Amino acid sequence: MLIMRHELLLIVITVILLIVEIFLPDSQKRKIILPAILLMTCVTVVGFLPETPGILFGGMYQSTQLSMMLKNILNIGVLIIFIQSVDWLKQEQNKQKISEFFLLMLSTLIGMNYMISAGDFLMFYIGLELATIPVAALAAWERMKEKSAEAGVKLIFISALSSGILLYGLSMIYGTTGTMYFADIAPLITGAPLQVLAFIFFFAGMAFKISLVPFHLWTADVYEGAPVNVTSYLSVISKGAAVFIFTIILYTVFAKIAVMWSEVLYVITILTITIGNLFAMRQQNLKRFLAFSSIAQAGFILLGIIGQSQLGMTTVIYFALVYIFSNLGAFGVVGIISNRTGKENINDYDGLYRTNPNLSLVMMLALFSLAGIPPLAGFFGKFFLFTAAAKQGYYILVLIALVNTIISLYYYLLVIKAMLLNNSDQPIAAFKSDGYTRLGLLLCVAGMVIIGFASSVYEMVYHLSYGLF
Amino acid sequence: MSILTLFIIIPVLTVIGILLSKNHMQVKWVAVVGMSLQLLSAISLIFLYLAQRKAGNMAEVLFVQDYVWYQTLNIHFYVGVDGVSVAMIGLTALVVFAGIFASWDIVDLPREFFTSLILLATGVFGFFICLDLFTMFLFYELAVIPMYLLIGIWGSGPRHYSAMKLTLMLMGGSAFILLGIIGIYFNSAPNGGPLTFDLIRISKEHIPLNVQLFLFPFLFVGFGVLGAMFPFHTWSPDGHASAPTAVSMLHAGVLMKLGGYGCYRVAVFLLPDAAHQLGWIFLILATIGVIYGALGAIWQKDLKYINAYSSVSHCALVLFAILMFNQTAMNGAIMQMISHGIMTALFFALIGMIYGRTHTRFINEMGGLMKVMPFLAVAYVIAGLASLGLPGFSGFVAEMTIFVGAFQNVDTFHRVATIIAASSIVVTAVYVLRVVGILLLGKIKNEHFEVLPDARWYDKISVVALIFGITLIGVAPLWLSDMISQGLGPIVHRLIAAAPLLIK
Amino acid sequence: MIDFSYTIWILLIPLFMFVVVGLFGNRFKPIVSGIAGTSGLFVMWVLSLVTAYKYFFVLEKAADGSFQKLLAVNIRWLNLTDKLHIDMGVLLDPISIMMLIVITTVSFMVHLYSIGYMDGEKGFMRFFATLSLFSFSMLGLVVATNIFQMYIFWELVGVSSYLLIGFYYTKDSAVSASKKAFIVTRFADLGFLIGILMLSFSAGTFDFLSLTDIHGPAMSSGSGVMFLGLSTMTWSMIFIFMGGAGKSAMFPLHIWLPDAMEGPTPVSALIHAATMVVAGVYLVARLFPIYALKAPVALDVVMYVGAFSSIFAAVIACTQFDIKRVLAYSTMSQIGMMMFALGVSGYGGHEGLGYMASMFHLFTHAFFKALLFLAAGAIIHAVHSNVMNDMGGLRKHLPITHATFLIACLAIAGIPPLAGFFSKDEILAAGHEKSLMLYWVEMIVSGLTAFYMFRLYYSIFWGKDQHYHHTPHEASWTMTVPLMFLAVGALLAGLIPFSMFVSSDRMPFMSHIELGIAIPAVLVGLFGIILATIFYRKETTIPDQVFNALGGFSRAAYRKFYIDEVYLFITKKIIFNYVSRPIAWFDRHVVDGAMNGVAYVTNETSERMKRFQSGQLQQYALVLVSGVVLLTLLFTYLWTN
Amino acid sequence: MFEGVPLQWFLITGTIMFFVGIYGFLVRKNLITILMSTELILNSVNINFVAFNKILYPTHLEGMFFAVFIIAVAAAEASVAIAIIINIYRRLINIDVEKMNEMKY
Repeated sequence: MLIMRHELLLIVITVILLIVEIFLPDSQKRKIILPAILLMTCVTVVGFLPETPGILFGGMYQSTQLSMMLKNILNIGVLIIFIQSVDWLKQEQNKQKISEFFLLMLSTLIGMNYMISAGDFLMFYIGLELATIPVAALAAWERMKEKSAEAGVKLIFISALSSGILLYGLSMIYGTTGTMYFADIAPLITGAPLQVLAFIFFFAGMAFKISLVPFHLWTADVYEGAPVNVTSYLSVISKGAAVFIFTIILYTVFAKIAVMWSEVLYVITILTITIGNLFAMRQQNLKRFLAFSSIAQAGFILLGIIGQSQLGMTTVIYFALVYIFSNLGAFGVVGIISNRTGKENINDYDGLYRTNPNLSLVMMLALFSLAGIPPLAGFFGKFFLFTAAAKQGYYILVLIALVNTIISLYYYLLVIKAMLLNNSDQPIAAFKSDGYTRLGLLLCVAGMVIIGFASSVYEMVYHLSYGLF
Repeated sequence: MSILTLFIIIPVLTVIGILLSKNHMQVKWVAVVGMSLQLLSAISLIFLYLAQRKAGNMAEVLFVQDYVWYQTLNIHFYVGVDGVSVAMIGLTALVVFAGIFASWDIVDLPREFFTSLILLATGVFGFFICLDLFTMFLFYELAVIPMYLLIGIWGSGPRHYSAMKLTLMLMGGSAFILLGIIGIYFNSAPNGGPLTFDLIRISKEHIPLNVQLFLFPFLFVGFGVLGAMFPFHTWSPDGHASAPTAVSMLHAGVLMKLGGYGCYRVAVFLLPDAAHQLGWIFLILATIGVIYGALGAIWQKDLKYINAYSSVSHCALVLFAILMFNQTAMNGAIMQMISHGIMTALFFALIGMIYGRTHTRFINEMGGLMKVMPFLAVAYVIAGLASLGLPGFSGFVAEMTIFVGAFQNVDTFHRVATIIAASSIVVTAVYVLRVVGILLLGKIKNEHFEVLPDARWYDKISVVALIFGITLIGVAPLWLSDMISQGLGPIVHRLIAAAPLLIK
Repeated sequence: MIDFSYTIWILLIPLFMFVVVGLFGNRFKPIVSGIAGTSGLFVMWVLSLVTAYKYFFVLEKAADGSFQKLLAVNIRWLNLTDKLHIDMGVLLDPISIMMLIVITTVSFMVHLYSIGYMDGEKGFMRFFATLSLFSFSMLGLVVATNIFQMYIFWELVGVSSYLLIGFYYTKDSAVSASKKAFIVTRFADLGFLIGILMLSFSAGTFDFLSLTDIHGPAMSSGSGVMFLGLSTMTWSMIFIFMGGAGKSAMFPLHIWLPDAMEGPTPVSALIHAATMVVAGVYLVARLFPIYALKAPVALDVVMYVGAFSSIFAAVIACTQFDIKRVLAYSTMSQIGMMMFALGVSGYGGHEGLGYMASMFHLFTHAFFKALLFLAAGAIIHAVHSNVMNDMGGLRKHLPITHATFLIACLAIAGIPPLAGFFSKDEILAAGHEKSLMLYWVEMIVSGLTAFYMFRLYYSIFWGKDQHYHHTPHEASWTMTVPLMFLAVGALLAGLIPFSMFVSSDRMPFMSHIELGIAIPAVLVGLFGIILATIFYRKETTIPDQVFNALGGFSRAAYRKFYIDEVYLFITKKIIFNYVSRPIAWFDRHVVDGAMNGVAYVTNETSERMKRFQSGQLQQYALVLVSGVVLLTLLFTYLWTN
Repeated sequence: MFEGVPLQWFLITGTIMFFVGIYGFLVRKNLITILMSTELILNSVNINFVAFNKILYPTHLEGMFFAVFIIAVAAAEASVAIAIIINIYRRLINIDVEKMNEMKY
């Protein structure tokens, strides 16, 4: 029963918040913030308690040490996002909808948890949709803004389309194997043309979630239109969850056609990294910029997946963890600044260091971590990814990826240049960010710095992961 | 707990101290104290090392210390030094020490400046003491990145452009290096056993030839970029021209040495067979670089450009010597690194001081400075003479060792290359004397300069420290060259094993 | 066996002087540094005289009765290969001791002289510091135990000469002259270096003892043909001679010497007349066994270059008006004779007459040429000009200078029994044995020498007074004493039985004056003097007539045969404009352009690609779907067959 | 009642519906119509599932369940979508998909 601990706890606190929301008078809505965060903290902490893995619903739901760790990672991410969004939620136009934010977020998180520990495509599908649909609502959060609504539309429609395609793939898998359980499907995957087709449809569906080229075009618009915290959620949590389950399914269900999907990944990786970087180079709006950078990062993650080994899976998870902290750091800074000043363009950041040194310091660290500069965790993550890919002998792929790191370094440096090098006549005025934001950013920085040095994190991940051979 | 760890701990503590200190005076003094300690520990390291050797400790590397870091990937924090790295550490400590004093006038964001400066130094020290490819690479990148901020924020001229160009080119190089390192890692145990990044262990193995041939160009070019190898040197003139004084000093003095050291320690040491088969290509490039840089310097009008091009020439000489694959030449290469490090640091320090007074770096706008600022002028002449390889200064020792060593290769190709490279000493004389003549001697062109002050105490400290360095090596080179050649033993044996016909 | 290790002090004293005076000189009154330097030189002078006495008269000879070569001091300085290593030390043998005496004597005199001459100059201290640096490096050069030590001090000599020529650093001419001197000699030194590299590689040692040991392994090495049918040894010797030619201002590397006269006159006397410029001769003499026995071709090169330079310089000297330049060219011509003498010499016994003669001439020449320069310095000091036309009738005003100058002129003209006569006679004798043609060339040279020296003498001391700002007067005793001392040297130095001490194989032998050679030589000399007397004793128009009569030739000679112009063309035009400038351009635009080009292209691609994202939902969907379709087609194709 | 109808017919129907849906999604301008096309796609999937289940694997009912869930989820999706569409309609008084290109490049 406690096997499903994460999900149940989340459901519980969702319900609690719902009830509180109902009985809370309009003027007092803000009171819900603190309890929400505290509850989430509890869930996160409890999530770390040891627990014996097990199976429920005849294998539809399977909980393993790995899946628990993944859920914990997601919990941490969501917690940080909660903390970071406080400043934004307290704003006037949001004060009616504060609890909705938490409710929607939590429900998507529940969806992801189910998705991650799915043992069956049905469970996986439900989790997937549960993780997607509320996000569309969140993206369309700001009713008064066309951009926000537009983002919502783009997200929901493209996701509907892609899930349609994915389902079509699933139906073919069902047709060829006659079952939806991962365990039963795996041996029946023979690489028959219909299954290949099925795999590609499935892949397209997932590629949309992870926003790989050419399924990425929605990303930038949605990221730009949605509120910053939702964007960070999209770029980190839902992408992370999708990557996890994608890896798991590839390594378990489609293990037998690894040769084939690694070829697909090979092509897609090159496309994603290169095109993502090229798009990112000339962006002005920081949210779009980070959107494309996150596309490129997703491409790097594929390097790990293509590694196909235990090392590969480890690096994928490890990098995702690092990426959560780094990206949340960056988005945290962007968020607080856009809340306070409404400025989201790179050249608005000119001379930021002179006025808000600490914020720009965090931003710099985050970007360096994304660019993979030592001694920040991003460096280790990237290095291990390359190692994983090279282990399979994909030296050319690694070389291309390495060349791309230079491009990415270039555009990350552009932001740093704006903040530290440029001097502007009207820089963003100095302001004092509230405690929550500071806490959030502090957590991110701690993550970026510690995870790299503390090899134990990596070792733990390694021992829980598994590979193909 | 070996002494080597100090070289990481001290800078880190210094950085913390700087971040905690109140005003910019305090910042400077913290930096001074930290780097003086660093210098002291470097000197004591040299003495300890010599003592150990005298005591007959013939281990390949001394002061070893080994922590497992990443179990599964077999990454260690593994430090240890041989004669070569000891020499390089001494160089770094000296240059950094001088650099702190040379940047005494920094007023804009001093805390950030010294922090990045010392971070850079940390990277360099780490690179020199580490024997584990992964950690080496980590420190390597750590050393490169602060450059961007240092040039971009405190630089002059087209600083944004130069900083970006420099960073991207160097990181491009390090991307190649990364590929090479990973490649070596996966071939580090050709006959079974766990894969390793351990440089010494790998050097005992024999990596398959085809792998070597694939990896060597990446590693050599990757490090060569930082070593200003023609045609990948163009970051250096712009970078130097835009960088603030201390940064030029550290950059030309120390950072560019990482390239040469890497070529020697990683590319040639671990991939000797490939080095033998492909060496000639890079030898040609290096030879071109030597003469090309020198000739390029003649035409320049900006002091820093002149010096940058001469650095290109001198550093090319380092690669040239490394590619001669014999004990003497390599010994010369290391000594050339050290000598050029100190000498060019001295140059940049002086240029910075002169620029700080005259606010121009164009030699045609200056003249007769000997009358105005005799101390700086004499120091500049000394630096110039050192750079054109005058006996009594380090440059001569290094160059002669290189040429004699290079001439030990019997075949015409190497001989011709040697003679071409040697002819650079004339060209060097030409541009050095040209600058001295126009800049220091003659009449004072601009009467505003007549009232300029001479060196102040902190200028003097940094200048004298560096001059002492070059003169010491120039007058009594024996201890240094012996220390280095002890360190060179293994690599030379490896190279001879790779190509039996080489003369040692 | 006597212990000579104290000789190291002959090196250490000036070094010490240099360091102390250089660093702390400005703490005291200028004169202190002058006195310190002079006294230091005095000590060295005494030391070297003592050494010479002990070496020649006390020290017992080697088994075969030759003077032995001994290493007084030898310290390991640097290890290169397992065979090659650089030492620092003191090598004593006849020529090195001879040089010790020459250098310390002249240097001592010059120091003493300079106290008066440089009095009141700013940079007095700097002058003496550099002077002691020079003495140190020059002595280090002559006592070098191995060729690399020689090269090291060779470079140091070069730089101290650079510093002294550029002493008046605010004068642009001085600056450029010093630069020229350094770069030209540096270029020559490149040859020297390459020579050393070849020699040391084939012989496997730098050490003079083993290099010049005629039975040693070094002698038998490097005989294989290397290039153009000449052996490695020959080539290395030719290259090494290139270095010597550079220092000794042999054609075509002589161009720096006349300009070097920009330096203070004492410097010209010491460096550019007596000591440094003969370093090349000394170098060849030092390696003479190899030249004579292993590389005769190289020795011929030495001979021809020497002969040509001597005649070439002598001709130019006749046409110059700046007295110091005349002296400079005469120096060049005399050194040419020394080289010639080495070139014609053979090895051992009476064969080695030329060797002995050359050393002998080096010895005597040091005295009278130094004397000439110092006297010229006294004159310039008195007249404040160094152009002949501003002078005349000075013999009344400067009696001592006049007398000494005359002695020097007679000496250099080879009039018995003065020093020049003996040495020059030996040279001619040696030349006569080797080749008659060159013998006559040298005859002409000695005639010309006599001519231009007396041209100089007359136009300075005779003729009518020019209108001087203030009547010229003798300088202080510190300047006149050296003159007189050197004059004595110029008178008597020739009487030394030189061949008893210095010979190619260090074996004493008797050399005697052959009247068949001596008489014509003296006659030629006298003829030159008489000619000069006719031309310049009084103001006449004969010189101009002759000058014009010779037409183009004399004009060319006056313009020094346009060698400077050629050099200027090569360096300024070719190297600077057609090599360095294009390289700089290439670097900026091609190499760097490539790098920037990459960046530019990437940026542009990105700019163009951005346009794809039209913001149209359905276009996104289209891309998505077509992505699926393409993947499907591609991989179903790939995998299903 | 369906005995004798071969599987292919169902699959062909499903496939046609699928592509019709995709076509509609790509060309129709009205958001509601686009939403309906997505429903078409989902229903084609349903047909597949049901058909496979009924004809190939009649023992278990997995396909059926899947179809049921798809219908449910589609309903949820549609509701959210329509909510957003209404919001759009409030902002700019039409629901033409081509008008929604404020964010691009």
